[in-house]
Amino acid sequence: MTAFDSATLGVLGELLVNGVLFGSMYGVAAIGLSLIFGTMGIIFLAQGAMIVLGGYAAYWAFRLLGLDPYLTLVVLMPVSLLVGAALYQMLFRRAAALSDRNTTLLIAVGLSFMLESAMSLMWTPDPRSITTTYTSSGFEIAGMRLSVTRTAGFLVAIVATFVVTLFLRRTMIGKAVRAVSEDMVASTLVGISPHRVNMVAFAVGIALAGVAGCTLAATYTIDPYFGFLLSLKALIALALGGLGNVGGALAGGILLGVIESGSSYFLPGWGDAMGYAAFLLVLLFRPQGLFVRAMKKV
Amino acid sequence: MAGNRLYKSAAAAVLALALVPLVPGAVDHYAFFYLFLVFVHIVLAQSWNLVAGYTGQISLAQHAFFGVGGYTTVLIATALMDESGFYFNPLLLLASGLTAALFALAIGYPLLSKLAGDYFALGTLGFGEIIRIGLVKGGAATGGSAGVSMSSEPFETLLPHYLVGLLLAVAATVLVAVLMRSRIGLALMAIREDPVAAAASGVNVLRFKLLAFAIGGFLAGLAGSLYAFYVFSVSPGGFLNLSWTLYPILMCVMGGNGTVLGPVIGAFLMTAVFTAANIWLPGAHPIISGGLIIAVMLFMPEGILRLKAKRAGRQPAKSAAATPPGESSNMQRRQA
Amino acid sequence: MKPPLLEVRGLDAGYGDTQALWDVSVAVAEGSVVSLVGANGAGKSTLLKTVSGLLKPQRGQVWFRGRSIAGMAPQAIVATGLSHVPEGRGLFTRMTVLENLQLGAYPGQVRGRTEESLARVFELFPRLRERTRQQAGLMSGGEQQMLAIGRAVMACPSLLILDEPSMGLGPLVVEEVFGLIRRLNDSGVTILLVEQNIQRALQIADRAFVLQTGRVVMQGTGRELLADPDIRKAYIGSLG
Amino acid sequence: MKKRALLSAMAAAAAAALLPAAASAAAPTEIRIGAPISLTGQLAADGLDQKWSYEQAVADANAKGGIFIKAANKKLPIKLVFADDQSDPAKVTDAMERLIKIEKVDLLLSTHGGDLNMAGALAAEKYKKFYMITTMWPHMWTPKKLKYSALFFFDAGGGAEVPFKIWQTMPEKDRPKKPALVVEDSPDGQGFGGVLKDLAKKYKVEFVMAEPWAMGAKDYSAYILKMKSRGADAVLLFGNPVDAITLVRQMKEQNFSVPYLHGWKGTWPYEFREALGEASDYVLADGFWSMDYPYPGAKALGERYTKQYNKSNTSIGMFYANAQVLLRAVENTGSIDSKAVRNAVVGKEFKGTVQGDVKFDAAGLALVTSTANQWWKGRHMLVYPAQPGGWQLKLAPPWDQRK
Repeated sequence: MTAFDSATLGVLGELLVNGVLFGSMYGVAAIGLSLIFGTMGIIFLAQGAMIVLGGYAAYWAFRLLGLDPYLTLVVLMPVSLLVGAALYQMLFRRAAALSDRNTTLLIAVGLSFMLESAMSLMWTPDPRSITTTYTSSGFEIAGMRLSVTRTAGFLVAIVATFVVTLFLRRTMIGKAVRAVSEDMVASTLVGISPHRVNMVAFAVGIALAGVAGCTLAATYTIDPYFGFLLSLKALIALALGGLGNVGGALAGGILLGVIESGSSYFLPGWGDAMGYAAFLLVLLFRPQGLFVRAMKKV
Repeated sequence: MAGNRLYKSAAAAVLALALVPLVPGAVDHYAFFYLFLVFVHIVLAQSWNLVAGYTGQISLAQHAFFGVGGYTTVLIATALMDESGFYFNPLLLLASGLTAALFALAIGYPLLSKLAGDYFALGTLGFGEIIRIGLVKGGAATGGSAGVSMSSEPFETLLPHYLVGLLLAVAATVLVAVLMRSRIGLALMAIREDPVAAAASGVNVLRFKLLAFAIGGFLAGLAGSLYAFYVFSVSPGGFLNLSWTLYPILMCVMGGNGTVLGPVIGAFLMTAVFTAANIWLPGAHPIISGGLIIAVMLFMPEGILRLKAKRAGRQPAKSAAATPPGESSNMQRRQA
Repeated sequence: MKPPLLEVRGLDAGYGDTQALWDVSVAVAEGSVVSLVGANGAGKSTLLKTVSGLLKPQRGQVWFRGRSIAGMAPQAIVATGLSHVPEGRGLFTRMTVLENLQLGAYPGQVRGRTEESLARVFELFPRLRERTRQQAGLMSGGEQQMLAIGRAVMACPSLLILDEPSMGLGPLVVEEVFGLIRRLNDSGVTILLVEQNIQRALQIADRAFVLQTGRVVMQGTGRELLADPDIRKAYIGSLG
Repeated sequence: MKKRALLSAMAAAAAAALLPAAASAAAPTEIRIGAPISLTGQLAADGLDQKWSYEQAVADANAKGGIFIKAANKKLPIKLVFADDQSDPAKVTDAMERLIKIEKVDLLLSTHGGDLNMAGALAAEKYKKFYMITTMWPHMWTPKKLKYSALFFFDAGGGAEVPFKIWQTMPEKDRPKKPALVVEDSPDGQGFGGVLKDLAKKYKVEFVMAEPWAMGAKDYSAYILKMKSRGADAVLLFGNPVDAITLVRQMKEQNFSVPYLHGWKGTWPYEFREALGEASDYVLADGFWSMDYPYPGAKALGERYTKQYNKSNTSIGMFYANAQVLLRAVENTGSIDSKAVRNAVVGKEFKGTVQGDVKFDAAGLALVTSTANQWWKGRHMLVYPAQPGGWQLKLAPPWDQRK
């Protein structure tokens, strides 16, 4: 069934483009994870649940106020920055100071359980979708058919990556985030307070979850329990790109999207397995991630 | 010795637990099932404790070994044994543990020789998922995503499960205790403190890490087998569920990671909390469980046993469990 | 007499449960170069880390510019004018030279003077000026050491703590580093130095302390210690 | 046992905490029925519908004064209790333990889905409590020859045969020649997909593609591109609503339309319509049940649901009927003994449930007629079984030619 017929070759390009557009969603999720992991070493498994929460915000804004999800995105960003800062202060401030990784891992898991359950209780476990005029429409470009919302999601991902990169490279606090990610001890010796930096990194990470949530809800159907799977995928994307590396995280997400979409074509049903296999191969043979060298220049 | 009294109490507790079935009506009481569940959790928690608590390698694949153990049991039972006459079989239990240990060796070798710390944790997570997908896609051999089931007809009471569970829980705990007093344990702890120094002083780091990982896999496989004997059916959704890794971690960390009795206490308490939340708040219990996990991690991240030790003015049992090598532990602690 | 710039009194410190320093007292006069010498594991780095706040003292006092800094967080201590260049330099290797220097002026008190400080650093280390956009990790060892010191200078410290600045460097580069330390000191920066090259360390020092298994066993001017036969035998050997 | 060690104290405390409020008396004072339900987790949306339906059936029976039980010599009220199985097959047994040992239930109603119900049925077998199952493929249940359960569901064969039967009624030129099959990689999806493939052979139809997707997948471009490139003219899909919505949305985005799109499990819910809007028109959906059935209570039940949740549903009737069967069996035998109740189910016929007349065979299996509805302007139009003068199947034009 996997034989190459002529049509197969014809669709390869489309497959690739679709994988890229689709993977950018993993990428945005992975950037958030990357910031949080880079500074605090926290494997934040609740990122997926936070994204779904952002998705619900977009859904309710649309349903109750008629707000377009991309407009909600703009409003949600400052809100989720605050939420992120508060989460850090409440849940991770103490634990980030411990070097025992289990503690923060479990807090993230506990948070994820709570969020899933709370969303399910408050808003029922029914799947929710936003249906706008442009939902499930596509457009033709260079003979290829692209989804409007996915393309929008991709553009949002690119912009988000660009903004975060700018923040990390141009602002002093952004540089401090990078410094803490690389060497926490040396950072304190130049006068950086790790707590402030951690809080900022966490806030930005959660803001990205808000962004990802809005594009997710604009494109897909959400339910309270989707988050955990998304966290795992984002983790893979992160490892593909290199732990604690923003541009790499986006690239890793896109690569994962391409792998999944490609292997769904050639090995239907094995898409997830291929993703994990790529993840393991990279961990074993290139643990610094696939895109680290490229990032080093600049 | 500081711990002596604790060990005596533990021995008395084991005796008491062994006598529980003699209490009239006990076997049919829900609490009896609760205890059985605790035993399964103890075995799993000790398996994780051995790998992570003592060698500092955080494994996120214990659910995969649990699942492999369960699948081995049911697959062999349905394939080779007469369905109607079959019940608990020590050989099958052992075979399930060993199969899981083999998987652990196969996974552990590439991972442990290449990765440490978070990368190792992520690697185990990836392998666990691949095993799960392999079972889903296994077709007739593994029953696909529906899994495989055996006849539950031989079941009469929970008593044999209870006794085997108690035996395994005690054996796992004693194994961890004995191992840690042996030269192997010494080597493992040396590795946890400082793998470079351990290697320099002639310890074959990889071999010992692998040994701990394989024994951990063996114990998880036993737990899976025992649970399969109780459920009579295995499926990827039920047995390859990440909660079989996360709960033991929680129990270990709560009770005191890298201590012999910490995971035991953790298993008793956490299972009680989960069960109680499930009984009284069906539908909302993950909120309670999740909140509790967070509260425990925030307010006693070092676990109950260590907390007690501190209160009593004793030095905590060398808290290096919380400070993996290469980390500037003091630095990080002072921010708190 | 003026009180010393830095004074450590009766300090016990260590890592976790293990104690590495026992009742250590050290004073550093303003404008001087002070060296700490001793064998590996004598507690020199532990002392520096405790002074700069990376370790919490178990007992004892640390006074800097007339203020008790014992137990303060390192980022707060930097802001008081005490900069520590740790062993291994602690550079942000994935960041550029310029970014490293900018981060050196992170504390609020000095951030406004970043341009001024940059000019000063470039004057001290002309080579860094040419490499502002280079990634720090890709420079040579000597350049990295310069950058580490330069970054510490960015905080306009009155006391600069250097832990093994010559480690892993070739002899010529070592000379350069010591020349720099001299110049920095001449420009008014007090220096507290730990150095494996004991001869160099004592030559440059106005005053030196000898640590052995966590205790100060001897102190004096650099010249006195350099002349001490025990010291020569124990640390300098046949070098002469 | 005088020595109260730390652990035994803990165990005792736990035991005390878990003691049920009251021990059951000799003569029953109520009929206790338990159900493990997916209140949390992936299947919770289905689980809550199931819970609601069971509650309605029990409330309706209680409104009639309960059920006469010989041992009590009077009508007894029915008490329905639930335990959360967390959508996890390994936790179903845990839920069963709670229901049987704490809640002391006499009889059980099932949870949802094949692997969960298998675990539930095996646990029921262990404790010799009757477990009245719905939503589990007969081919999973029948070979086990279970003595304490009965199954009320459509068999995959019957359900899967629907599209082939519909196609036979179509004029030759409209009949799909190149159907494609996509299923979720779950026990139900694998089982149903297998049956569809077997049936295709029987009806001499060849699938141009037959592939599974991993549950929760968000990118179906590979499947769509393949269907497109192979010129598929019909799509049969089995999967949960979230995945089905995503798949159909992406078909539209890719401008790929088939005249005949028939879905199981995922295309019937109201959420499918909500997510796709007009794009849901022409899509066929399976149904366990329909509120348009002419059976007693069907319409009222559907209206009650719509009133409460402001949407329609095509599965509640089957859950409701499942409970109806159990309650009728209790009534018929006048006992709450598991063996007696099972005997009152096996080989018996239950007339006039909301699902019509339900007849169990000697093994304890009753098959439901599977229906097919076509979405039209937000409503389910019954296509199969065809009703005289009823709705005529409409084949979908390409996306850009729809209004």
